[in-house]
Amino acid sequence: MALIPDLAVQGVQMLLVLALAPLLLGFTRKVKARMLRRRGPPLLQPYRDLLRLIRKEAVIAENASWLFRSGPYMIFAATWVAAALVPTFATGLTFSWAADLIAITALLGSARFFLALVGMDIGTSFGGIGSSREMMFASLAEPAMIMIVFTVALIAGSTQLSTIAHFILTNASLRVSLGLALVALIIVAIAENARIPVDNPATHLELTMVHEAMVLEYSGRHLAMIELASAVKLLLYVSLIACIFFPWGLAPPDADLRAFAVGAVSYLIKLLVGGFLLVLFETSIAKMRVFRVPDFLGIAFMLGLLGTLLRFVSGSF
Amino acid sequence: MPVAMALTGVAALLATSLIAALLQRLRGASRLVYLICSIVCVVLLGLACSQLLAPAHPAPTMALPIGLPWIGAHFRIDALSAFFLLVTNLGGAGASLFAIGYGAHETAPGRVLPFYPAFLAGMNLVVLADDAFAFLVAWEFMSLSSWALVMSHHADGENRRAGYIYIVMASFGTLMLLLGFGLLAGAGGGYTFSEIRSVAAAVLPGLTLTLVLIGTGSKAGLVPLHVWLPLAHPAAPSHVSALMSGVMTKVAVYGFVRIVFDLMGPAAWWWSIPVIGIAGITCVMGVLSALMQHDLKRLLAYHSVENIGIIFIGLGLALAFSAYGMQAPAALALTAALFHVFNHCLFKSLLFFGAGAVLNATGERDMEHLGGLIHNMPLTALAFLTGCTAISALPPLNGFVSEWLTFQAILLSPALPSWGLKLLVPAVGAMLALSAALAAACFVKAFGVTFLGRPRTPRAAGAGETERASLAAMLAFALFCLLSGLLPGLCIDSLAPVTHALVGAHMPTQTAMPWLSIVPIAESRSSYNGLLLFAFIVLSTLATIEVIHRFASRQVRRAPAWDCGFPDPSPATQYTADSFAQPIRRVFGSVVFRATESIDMPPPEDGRASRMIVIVRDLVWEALYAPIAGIVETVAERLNRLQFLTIRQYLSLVFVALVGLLLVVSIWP
Amino acid sequence: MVSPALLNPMLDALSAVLVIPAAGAVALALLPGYWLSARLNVLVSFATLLAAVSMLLERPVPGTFLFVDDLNIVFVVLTAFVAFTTSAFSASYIGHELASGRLTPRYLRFYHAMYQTLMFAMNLGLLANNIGLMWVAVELATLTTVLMVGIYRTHEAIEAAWKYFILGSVGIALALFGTILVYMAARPVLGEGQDAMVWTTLIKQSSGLSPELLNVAFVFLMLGYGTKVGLAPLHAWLPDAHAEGPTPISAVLSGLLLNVALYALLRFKMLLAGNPAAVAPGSLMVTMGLLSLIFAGFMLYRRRDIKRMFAYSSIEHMGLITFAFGMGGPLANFAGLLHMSMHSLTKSAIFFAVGHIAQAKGTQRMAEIRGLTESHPVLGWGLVLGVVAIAGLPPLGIFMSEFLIVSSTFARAPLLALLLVLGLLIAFGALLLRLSEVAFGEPTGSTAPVKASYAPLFAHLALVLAAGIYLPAPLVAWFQTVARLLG
Amino acid sequence: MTGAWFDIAHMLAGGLVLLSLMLLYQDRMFALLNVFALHAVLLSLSVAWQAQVQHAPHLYITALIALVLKAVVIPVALRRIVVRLGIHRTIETVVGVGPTMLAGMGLVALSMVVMLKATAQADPLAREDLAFALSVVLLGLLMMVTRRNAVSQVVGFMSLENGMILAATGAKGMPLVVEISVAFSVLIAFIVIGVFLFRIRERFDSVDVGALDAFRGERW
Repeated sequence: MALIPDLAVQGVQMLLVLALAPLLLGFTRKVKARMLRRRGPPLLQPYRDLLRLIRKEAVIAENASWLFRSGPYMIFAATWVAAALVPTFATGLTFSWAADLIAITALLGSARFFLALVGMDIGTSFGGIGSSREMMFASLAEPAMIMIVFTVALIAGSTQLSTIAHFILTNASLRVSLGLALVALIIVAIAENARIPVDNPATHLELTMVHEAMVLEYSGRHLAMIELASAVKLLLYVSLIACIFFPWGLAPPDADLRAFAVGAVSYLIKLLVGGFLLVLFETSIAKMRVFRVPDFLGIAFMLGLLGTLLRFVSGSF
Repeated sequence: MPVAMALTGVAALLATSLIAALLQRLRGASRLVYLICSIVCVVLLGLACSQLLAPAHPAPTMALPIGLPWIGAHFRIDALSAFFLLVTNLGGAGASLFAIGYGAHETAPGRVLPFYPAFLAGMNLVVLADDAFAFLVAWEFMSLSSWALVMSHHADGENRRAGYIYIVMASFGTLMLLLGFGLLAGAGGGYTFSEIRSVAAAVLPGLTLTLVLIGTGSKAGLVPLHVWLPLAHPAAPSHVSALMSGVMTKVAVYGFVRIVFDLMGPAAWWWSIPVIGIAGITCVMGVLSALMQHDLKRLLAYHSVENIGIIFIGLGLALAFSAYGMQAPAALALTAALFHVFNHCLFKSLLFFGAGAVLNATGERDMEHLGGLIHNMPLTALAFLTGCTAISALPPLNGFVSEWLTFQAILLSPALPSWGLKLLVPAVGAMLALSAALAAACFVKAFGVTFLGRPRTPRAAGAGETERASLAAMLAFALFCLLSGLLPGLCIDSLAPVTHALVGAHMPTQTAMPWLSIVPIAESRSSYNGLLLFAFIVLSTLATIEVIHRFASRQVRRAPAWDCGFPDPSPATQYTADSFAQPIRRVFGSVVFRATESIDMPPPEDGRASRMIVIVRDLVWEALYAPIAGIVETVAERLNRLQFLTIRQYLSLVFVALVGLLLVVSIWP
Repeated sequence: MVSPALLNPMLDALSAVLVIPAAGAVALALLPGYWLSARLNVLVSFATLLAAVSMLLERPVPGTFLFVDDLNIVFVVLTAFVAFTTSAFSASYIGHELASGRLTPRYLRFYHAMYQTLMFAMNLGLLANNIGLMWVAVELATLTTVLMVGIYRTHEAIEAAWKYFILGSVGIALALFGTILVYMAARPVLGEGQDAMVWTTLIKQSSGLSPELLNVAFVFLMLGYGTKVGLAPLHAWLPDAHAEGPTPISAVLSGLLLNVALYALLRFKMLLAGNPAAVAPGSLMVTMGLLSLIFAGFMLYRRRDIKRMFAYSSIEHMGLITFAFGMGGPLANFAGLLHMSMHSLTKSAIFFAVGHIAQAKGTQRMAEIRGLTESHPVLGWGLVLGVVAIAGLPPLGIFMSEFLIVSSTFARAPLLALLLVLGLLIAFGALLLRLSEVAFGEPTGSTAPVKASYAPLFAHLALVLAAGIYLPAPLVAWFQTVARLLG
Repeated sequence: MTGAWFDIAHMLAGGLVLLSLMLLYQDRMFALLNVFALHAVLLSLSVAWQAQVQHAPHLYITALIALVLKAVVIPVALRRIVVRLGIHRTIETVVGVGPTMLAGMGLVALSMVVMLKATAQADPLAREDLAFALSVVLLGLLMMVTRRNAVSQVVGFMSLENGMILAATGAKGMPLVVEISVAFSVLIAFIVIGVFLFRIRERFDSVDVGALDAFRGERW
């Protein structure tokens, strides 16, 4: 296939995720507000916030190290690249084989690794709380994710997202293990994006915050980078679920523009549905105590392991 | 004649240790010794590379008229030995280079210098040996010299205890190996490896496998034989710890591979089950124990246990695959294991170097007394951070690649017909995933508490950057970590002859792949391209920075930490290592370590501070080793009464023996 | 009737090995002054060594009383060598004893005379071609050592000597009864008189002797000479005799006298091995060897006196050697011989070191000896090396023999090998535990440098190291022939 | 040889066994010494008889040594020791006389079985002799084991050694018998001197183990 258009498509994809991420965030906030009988912020509020943050000067603690200043960019970049590797509207992108699902998971892992580190850099107790809890969640969420990957990979016979999507498209059939994987993935997604019931993105109440505690010391452009990164991460997970479990409408490799358009539209729809369901879920339950989260994530881990076992035992599940 | 060259190198090392024994008093002796060591190691490294990249057929051998008289000492460099020779001397060279700077601070050089080259020589000899006797001599010599190094700071009773446990475990392992070789060689005493190979199938393979697993596992640190490791590795000077953790454990892996894959003949499927099972448990136990530590070097040592587990998972899978004749997957699994051997040698040495540098700069190993070192030791911090990222299996560094390969191998294992494996492998895969995630947590803790935050003690505050030579070693290894992460194809291809010799196949040539990405089986199935990923990340980072700094603000204001409005001046309020691990301890520790937390809250009137007591127990020690020690103690005590009998009672012993024997004779047919 | 063979006018090497120490004993008994006598002692021992070595070159013809064959020449040369180095050690050791007033010049003269008498007795026992003569020689050796063990005249010393004396006498008596029984067994075949007790003729006719009688005889011989070897449960005299006597004597006891007794045992084992109908002596030796090994291993843990500890380690190694010879077969026998020579060298070296250490620290209690490598580096590292060697770590010689014993046993009798390994591990643990206390840690006691000649110590260790790395071919061939002799 | 010769030798040897049993039975010092003297006399008789039978004149020397040393000198010496140690009233046996006697019987039986089984083809005189000798040896050992007192143990050892001499002389034409008996006498002399010099009374079997610990140089 010709290199230039492929690169172009890849570039479009990267910009697309960057552009859509705040929108998804705004959408969820809006819907949430509506559900709580509030008017809520306008849909584009996240963009405004980001712009303002970027323009502001960055206030940094005296004892911040170079890691603290370069952290946000690395985190953002890692997340962005990971998101760019997940097929959104088209499969078989040029660089999609640069990293398979495991690698994408690990990329998010490195983003979290640095997030946790910068949380500890200033040496405040809040940063410590945030990092240690984040790593505790991660120590369960990541293996759960790997188990999900196993299940899916064993079904599709590949860890390449494009191949998986293609496989699901071509011979779609309800599978127990796939269902398990879906539930597990949703749980992991909620935990990873610091949503209710695991964490509350809106709170700054000391004892409950996890993600917010890590980024407490950030301001200005650095904070903007981190906010954007988390927005992209949310988008990533939604599109990941969409790509693995609802790959319909994805444009096949070397497709024409019409297919791309179809893909884009269907992707947009998927995003909205996903965001809506997320909000629905969030508003319907309350946040849980920190030490009940492991049980929550443990469920995901067990489901993933179960799915993998079933696949190992027989191909028919 | 490569073998002769290698042996010359070894001889040079031994000579160096003699010289060191004589010249230890001299000023600059340590620089000289370490310089010689690093040069010799580099030479051997080159030799190993040449042998690995262009293996001679048949493998060059050499026999010296020493050792067992009627056998002599045989040495051989085939692909496998070449690879491990490479690993050994890579680690050796790095450690020696590091020690050129580090060794200057040694308080008792006379107890380190003579044994350090001997230790290197011993490890090289193990890899070179081609008959059972030479192998065991080298093996035990390695243990002996490292024991001397562990004992180098003997004033501390803890170190003496560590050394004692170490040497006992080591010789226990050696005796097990000895028995194993006894089985392999048979009553005839055919001790050369070629003779052992020529025997079609091992007698009592189960027993042999057990013995070998115990023998090599006790040196590599498989649970539950790992107890000596977290004691002994930290006790030694840091560059030696780096060697012990980064290289000696790999030599143990070599022993296992050599015997099980090479000498024991065709594998049976059930061999893999104990290996994989123990390996999985080792992973989790190792990393969890590491998380519980607040002594930096002990944390690293425990973490070696975890990595050994990962390596043995790969080896076990390779055994299973090759037992069922699935050569390509076997090659994949074996490659994963060996590549991880290489990687672990790199980043574990690097991390121990870092720990050593910190130890030199602050005189502290306890993380609770450190913190904020990133400001005074930026380069060390950078190198250490690279090591942490690599060992936590994060892309784009090398640790991730080998673990990724291991995952790919696991994903191939449903094809295995055995039901036991069908159930075992996914469970172990889960353990691997779990330990990978925990490793990340562990090294966030290690780096965050040691280098980030505010200094917890004046010594930490007053730290300075370490010597140039040491820095060079660390940065070089960091660079290697990055490179082998970006260009894994090269390493994988250079492993091809090894896997080909052991399991009869090798992975597809990676350097032929487009864009230098690695593809274990087929691109549609799975592929990974570290280089591209790295380029991506770097580019997008730069782009973002560029954009923001150009079109948005770039000014910075320094201010006191915000900390939700009430910042606390005292660094004591920071999260400590223990408190960082507390959530995980509550999740896992209560099961694995019977960890209990109790808070001692004084009544209102008395002024003492309230304390939190955390008790973490080592169940392996309590369940396995303490009873054995107890038994020996009691038996010794009971028998000891025989020392205090009277002559008449001794006579009656003789009398009873006589009468008893006479009775036997009289009733003898 | 011994005399004619000794006062043989033509002084061939054979009688020289006996006459030189005998004459030396007389001279030393007459000679006053310790400086001179110590030197003379060394000189005489050296002359004996020369004579012994000369026997390697040309074998004297076997007589009715004395003879030399491949087996006993190993022992003779070894004995002469260790005796020589030990005399050199004692020359530097005894001076201090005299200075510290533990010994008076009178006792010293007695000591030197007895030393040579002991050498004479041991050489006689080794070279005797007549089992009766061998018995007499061993008894003589026992008596002399008894006298030397008690030489300090302390309560402990006398008690140890007395215990040694009584147990030794009983053992000797049992051995005699065994000897008589052998004669009885041989008489019908070889007729009355000399021949029935002459070794060379006995071994020729071994297949014809009455097996039942031989069995009974071997029981007595095993217990009799086994007492001297120090096999459990007949070992009781050994630790105290080592601990309370002068250190050179401990070295000689461990390094040589035990070997002589073992040699006697081996002779009779060959006799039984030559007789198909007789019960195989191996099983008995294996049992007692294993018993001693494990028992001594456990006993090592509770020791507080450094010399007594190494005495127990001698029991352990004697057990191991007996085990090896009991297993038989070319490999095991070779290993047994090798182990025996290595043990003699190493153990005597250890006692050299221990002697100087005890003098430097003024105590034998390990609790009061700490951090030797700090306070007395040369001695300390010497001790470390010795213990490492005796514990069977490479590259020192004992590792090779243990390697051969264990691996060859495991192929033939796995269970026995496991027990063997168990015993070795137990002993190893105990030795290293004590070593890491004594040689390392904060030094205690006096750190005053000792004036001592380290030559004997390091000569032995160097030999052991060399043997561990490279065994010269002729030695190997020779050991192999002996191993074949032992069947 | 004729039956009479044989019977006499037989009778003498048997007498020795009987006396050994009597030694076991004695519980008074002086009586013990007397019985032992008798033992020695009987031994010298049997040795002399063997010399006669075997036409081996050198055995007379052995007989003489036995007579002079064991029947006269040593008993006298021991008597003096007993007196000066003041132990002529006491004999502390470890187990009672009854069991000891039973054990003695058992030992005699055992030695009979062993010897007669082992020496099937040897000539009868030698067989009987050996069997008796072995039982004397075992009884002597038993005595050493069951007596606490140094002197009585010396006696036990000497009776054991008598058994040796009996066996040695019984073994027809055995060389070095004289040397051996001389060597043994030296041994005995040493023991007696030892007892005499070092006042060894309880050293054989100190009742108080604490004292022994000191001697072992352990447990300070």
